[in-house]
Amino acid sequence: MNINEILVLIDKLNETSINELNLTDNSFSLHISKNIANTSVSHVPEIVTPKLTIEKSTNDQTIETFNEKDIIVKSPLVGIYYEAASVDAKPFVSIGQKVNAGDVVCIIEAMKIFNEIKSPCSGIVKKIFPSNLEVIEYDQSLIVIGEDI
Amino acid sequence: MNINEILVLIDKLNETSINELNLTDNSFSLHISKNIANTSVSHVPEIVTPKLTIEKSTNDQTIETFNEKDIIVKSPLVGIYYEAASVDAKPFVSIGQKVNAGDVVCIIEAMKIFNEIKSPCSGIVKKIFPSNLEVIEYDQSLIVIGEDI
Amino acid sequence: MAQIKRILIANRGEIAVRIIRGCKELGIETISIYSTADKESLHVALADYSICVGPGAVQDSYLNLERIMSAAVALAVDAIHPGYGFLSENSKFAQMCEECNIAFIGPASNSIKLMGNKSTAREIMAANNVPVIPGSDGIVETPEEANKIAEIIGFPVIVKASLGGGGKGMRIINSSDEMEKFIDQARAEASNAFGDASIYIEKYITTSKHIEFQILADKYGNVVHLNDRECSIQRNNQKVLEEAPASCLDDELRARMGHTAVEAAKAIGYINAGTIEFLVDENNNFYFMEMNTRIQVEHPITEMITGVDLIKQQIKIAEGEHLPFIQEDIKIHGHAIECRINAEDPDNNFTPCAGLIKELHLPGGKGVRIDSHIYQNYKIPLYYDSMICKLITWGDNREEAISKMNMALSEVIIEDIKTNVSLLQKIIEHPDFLVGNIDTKFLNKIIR
Amino acid sequence: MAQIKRILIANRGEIAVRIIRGCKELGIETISIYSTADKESLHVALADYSICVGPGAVQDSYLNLERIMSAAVALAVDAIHPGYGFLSENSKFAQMCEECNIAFIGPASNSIKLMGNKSTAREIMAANNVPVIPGSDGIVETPEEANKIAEIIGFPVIVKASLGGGGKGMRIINSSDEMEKFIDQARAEASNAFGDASIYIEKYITTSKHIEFQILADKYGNVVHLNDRECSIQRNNQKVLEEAPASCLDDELRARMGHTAVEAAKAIGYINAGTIEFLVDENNNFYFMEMNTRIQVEHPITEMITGVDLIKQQIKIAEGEHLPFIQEDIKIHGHAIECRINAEDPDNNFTPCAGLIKELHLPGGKGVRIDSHIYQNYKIPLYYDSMICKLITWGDNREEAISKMNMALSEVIIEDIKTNVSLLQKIIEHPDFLVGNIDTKFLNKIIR
Repeated sequence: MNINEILVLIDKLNETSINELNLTDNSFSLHISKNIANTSVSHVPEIVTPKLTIEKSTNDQTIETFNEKDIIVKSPLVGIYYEAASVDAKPFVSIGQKVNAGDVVCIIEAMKIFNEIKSPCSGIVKKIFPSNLEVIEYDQSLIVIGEDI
Repeated sequence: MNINEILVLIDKLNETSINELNLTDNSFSLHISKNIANTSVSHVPEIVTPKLTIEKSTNDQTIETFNEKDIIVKSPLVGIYYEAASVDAKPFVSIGQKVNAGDVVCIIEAMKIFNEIKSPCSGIVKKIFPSNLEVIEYDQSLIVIGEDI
Repeated sequence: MAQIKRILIANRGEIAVRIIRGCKELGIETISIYSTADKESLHVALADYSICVGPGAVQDSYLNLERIMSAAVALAVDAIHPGYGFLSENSKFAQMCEECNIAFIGPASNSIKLMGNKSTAREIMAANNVPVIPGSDGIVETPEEANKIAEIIGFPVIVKASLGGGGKGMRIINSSDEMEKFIDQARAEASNAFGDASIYIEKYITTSKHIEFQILADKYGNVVHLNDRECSIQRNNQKVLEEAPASCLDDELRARMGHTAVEAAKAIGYINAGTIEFLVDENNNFYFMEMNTRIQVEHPITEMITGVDLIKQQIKIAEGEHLPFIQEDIKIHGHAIECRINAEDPDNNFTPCAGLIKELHLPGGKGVRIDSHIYQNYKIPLYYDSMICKLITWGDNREEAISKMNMALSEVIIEDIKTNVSLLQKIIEHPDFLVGNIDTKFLNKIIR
Repeated sequence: MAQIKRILIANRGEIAVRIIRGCKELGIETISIYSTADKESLHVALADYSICVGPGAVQDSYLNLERIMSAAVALAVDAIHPGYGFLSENSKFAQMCEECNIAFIGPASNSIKLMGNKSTAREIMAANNVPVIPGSDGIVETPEEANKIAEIIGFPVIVKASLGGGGKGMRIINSSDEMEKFIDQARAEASNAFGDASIYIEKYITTSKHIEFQILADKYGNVVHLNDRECSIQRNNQKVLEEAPASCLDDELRARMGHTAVEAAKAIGYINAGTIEFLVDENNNFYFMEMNTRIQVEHPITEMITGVDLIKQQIKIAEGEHLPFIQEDIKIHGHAIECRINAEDPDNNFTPCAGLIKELHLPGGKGVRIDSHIYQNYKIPLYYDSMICKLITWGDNREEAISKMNMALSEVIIEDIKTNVSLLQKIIEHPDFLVGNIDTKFLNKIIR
């Protein structure tokens, strides 16, 4: 398989709803995968919104597994979830990390505006719900912050 | 498998509801996968509520005011209730009257046939539900016979 | 006849509800009959008055002539609407109505009797130039006689009970060897089911469509047909999905069959609504199969494409009104499909299921019609037909009616009742169905 | 434009359900938006996907342009259907769609803007030979100017806000003494309600009917009207019951008004579905009142009498299809009536009521159409419009449509919600209504 053929395959994945391709041919192997929440208006990807549902119970159920004193940070807007400030940057938070009130925990992009979501309290990050680039709805649970013991 | 064949497969997956394809041919292997949009079926929540009905069963309500041992004679047919054998005759039964098993308590006329309704037991007539010449439905309460004390 | 002021509806379920609605529009008082098992049924709630006529078992309630007539007389009704099934094709019941001076909303008892005997009906039709399937002239007495006829018309042949219906007393016979055995079986079954062992014989047509024509006839000899319905999609002789008009008929054939249907009705001086069922073979030859002397389950699709209210017309005909239209006034507008939603288990050979409807959502909106007696918290009783809802869609053309049905079926929620909705969806999405390539064997092919 | 594959419905309630059904028929993916108060709403359950855009209050959810656009962009929809109300006549929203390359299923933002300003609309129509009510040429600045005009056209006159709607910023003025005071009031109200104190003046027509014409226009200059709707039965400028066609129009007047409606739409190069509202006085003079640049609540009655699916047509027009018919193809079949069933307390000045629907039965059958989002156990939220169900009936003629509506209303059970059903029954049975003797004052007379 030559470079041009690979380019053709990349274009193909980009245009279609195919997200992943693995190819092995003797010692040659190729893996192509697509960033699924990459929503430039020029093409129409399949919706990837695991939490875009009316299973109202998801949040409530998960809450039960956490401590009563845990704080769940919910989305105040509708948009796309960014776990880090840029592709190369480290995520704002990771599980087990300590955060202080006012620390940025993620970014939600709405209409090209990048909105920093800040922690309402200090504590330890116990859970991060969304995946990077996921579409987030209003009131969706983002992060659980537990007591700093 | 050449590049064109792979492109055909990608198009096929894109157009159809197939999400994944794995192919192995000797040393050649190919894997294509598509992201499945998350669909959720919501159910109308369920709460038990009263029945939709306008058929109020006066019978059942009245029954409760009587003794457990009281016998309620119900209509085995549909027709017109006659309290007496003829216009001039005395009613078959009146309240407080003693009846014996097999005594005629009323007549129900169905299709010009006069059906004698007989008491299934002996006792005292405690209540007579229908008025003379009333239309009687199946299973309608006619007469309550109480214990002869 | 004078105007009808009070009607007793000798039926239950969706058709009782349908009749009550028609009566209300006409300002006619309605009386429902019900069994103790149907106390909570919608037809009881919607009627002006209702009367319990017996316990759940049909022979003691909805099939009990005496009790129903007694209720009708005691409540001084002007007319009885029998709906379909139950006593609707019972000529004795119609005759009792005639004797009691109560209008039976349907044909004269004599018409019911004539058409109820399938071999008599066949003879009458043949005598009036209505094509019938080649077969015996009336009843067949011996296997020898049957074999002689079969040799002329060719095997396979089908033996049918004269008073038959629902597949009982029927046998398909492929060669003369089988004749004696199968005739004996058919006779025994007919005798058991209908109290009459008479049988007759017809050529068995393997590939066929079931096409029926709705007719309306007033008391003055005016007969009009309201076009056709395609009813080939059946399971065990039970219709599952019907459409109007039939996509396999062209204008010429439709006109010819419609004319024949009208002639068939005229041949017996028929009055009120009726249906002539035809069998259409691969070469577009059509044959009279039978006449149903009552309103049909699938009447709504005819209402959708013609605009005519069949129930109201039935009542008006019984009142002695003239038909308000002639044949030329009847036009076909668009296309309609009916799906019969049954409470039955598709994973268990479609056994009927009873039970409580805990959640209910039925579709609505443009071109969607629901004829049903169910509601949330209604308990489907054990005793009766498993059909709980007729879902009807209308579109400008067949494609639109189909896509609308697809949409509508996808909305249906009837919990926790097992229904045939998934089967209906399978039909609606089937490539053969989409191109109209259906015959009476279609559904069996899908289910297998 | 290419085929639309995915639509976001920027609305809720029955119209969202109606749009979802249309999309499903066309094989288009649907995305519902909802507020936290609408989690259990039917439009959420029926859509392919749904996304919560904010809390119950409308300004933070259904009226929140940014959040809705953000959802539309993130979910890569091809088009947005705005329904009626909410953002449907918000030209800024339409413009944002245009900028984001998302098809707004409705007219161009510029058309919304032009027709949204009532005095501008009036000027454009007058300039295009569409009759408008005699009055000022555009905005009136001073009471003196107003009095001068009033002297020419004669008292009473009505002062209206340029950006008005819903009765706000309106005053009826009977003599020149009242002019200054009422103009000041109207200006203050207009400024508060619409952020613009501009007003204009018109002759006040005391006895009038409200007749509107549905139009459809494609992107190629083809404009067709789908006849008229009679919408005079209103309470506080809110329509309660509508019929099509209007019984007060004869063929000649209908054709003339329809032609005018088409000319009005053409005057502004209008595209998609729209409604031209006319006021018709006692002498059958008609005047342009305003244009609604969206689908109307009462669109089903037009669908019933013409057979045209307006929602599907809206989508097809947005896709760049040509209208599939010309004016001559549009015929009127029968008569349709719509009743708006509202959750409101008739004994308490029709205050909207929220609450749990514990029991629900809605009518069905021939000629009955339900457009609704309610179901048994649905809790009507506090935040939104009190209309919970549109009950539509169709008949061969007005009498039949009325008797069907009577029947249908008698079946409605919505427990324990207070509704206006008894008022609707009162209208349907009113002697003046039965003979078609209705105008915009009819309902107030009944309620008093």
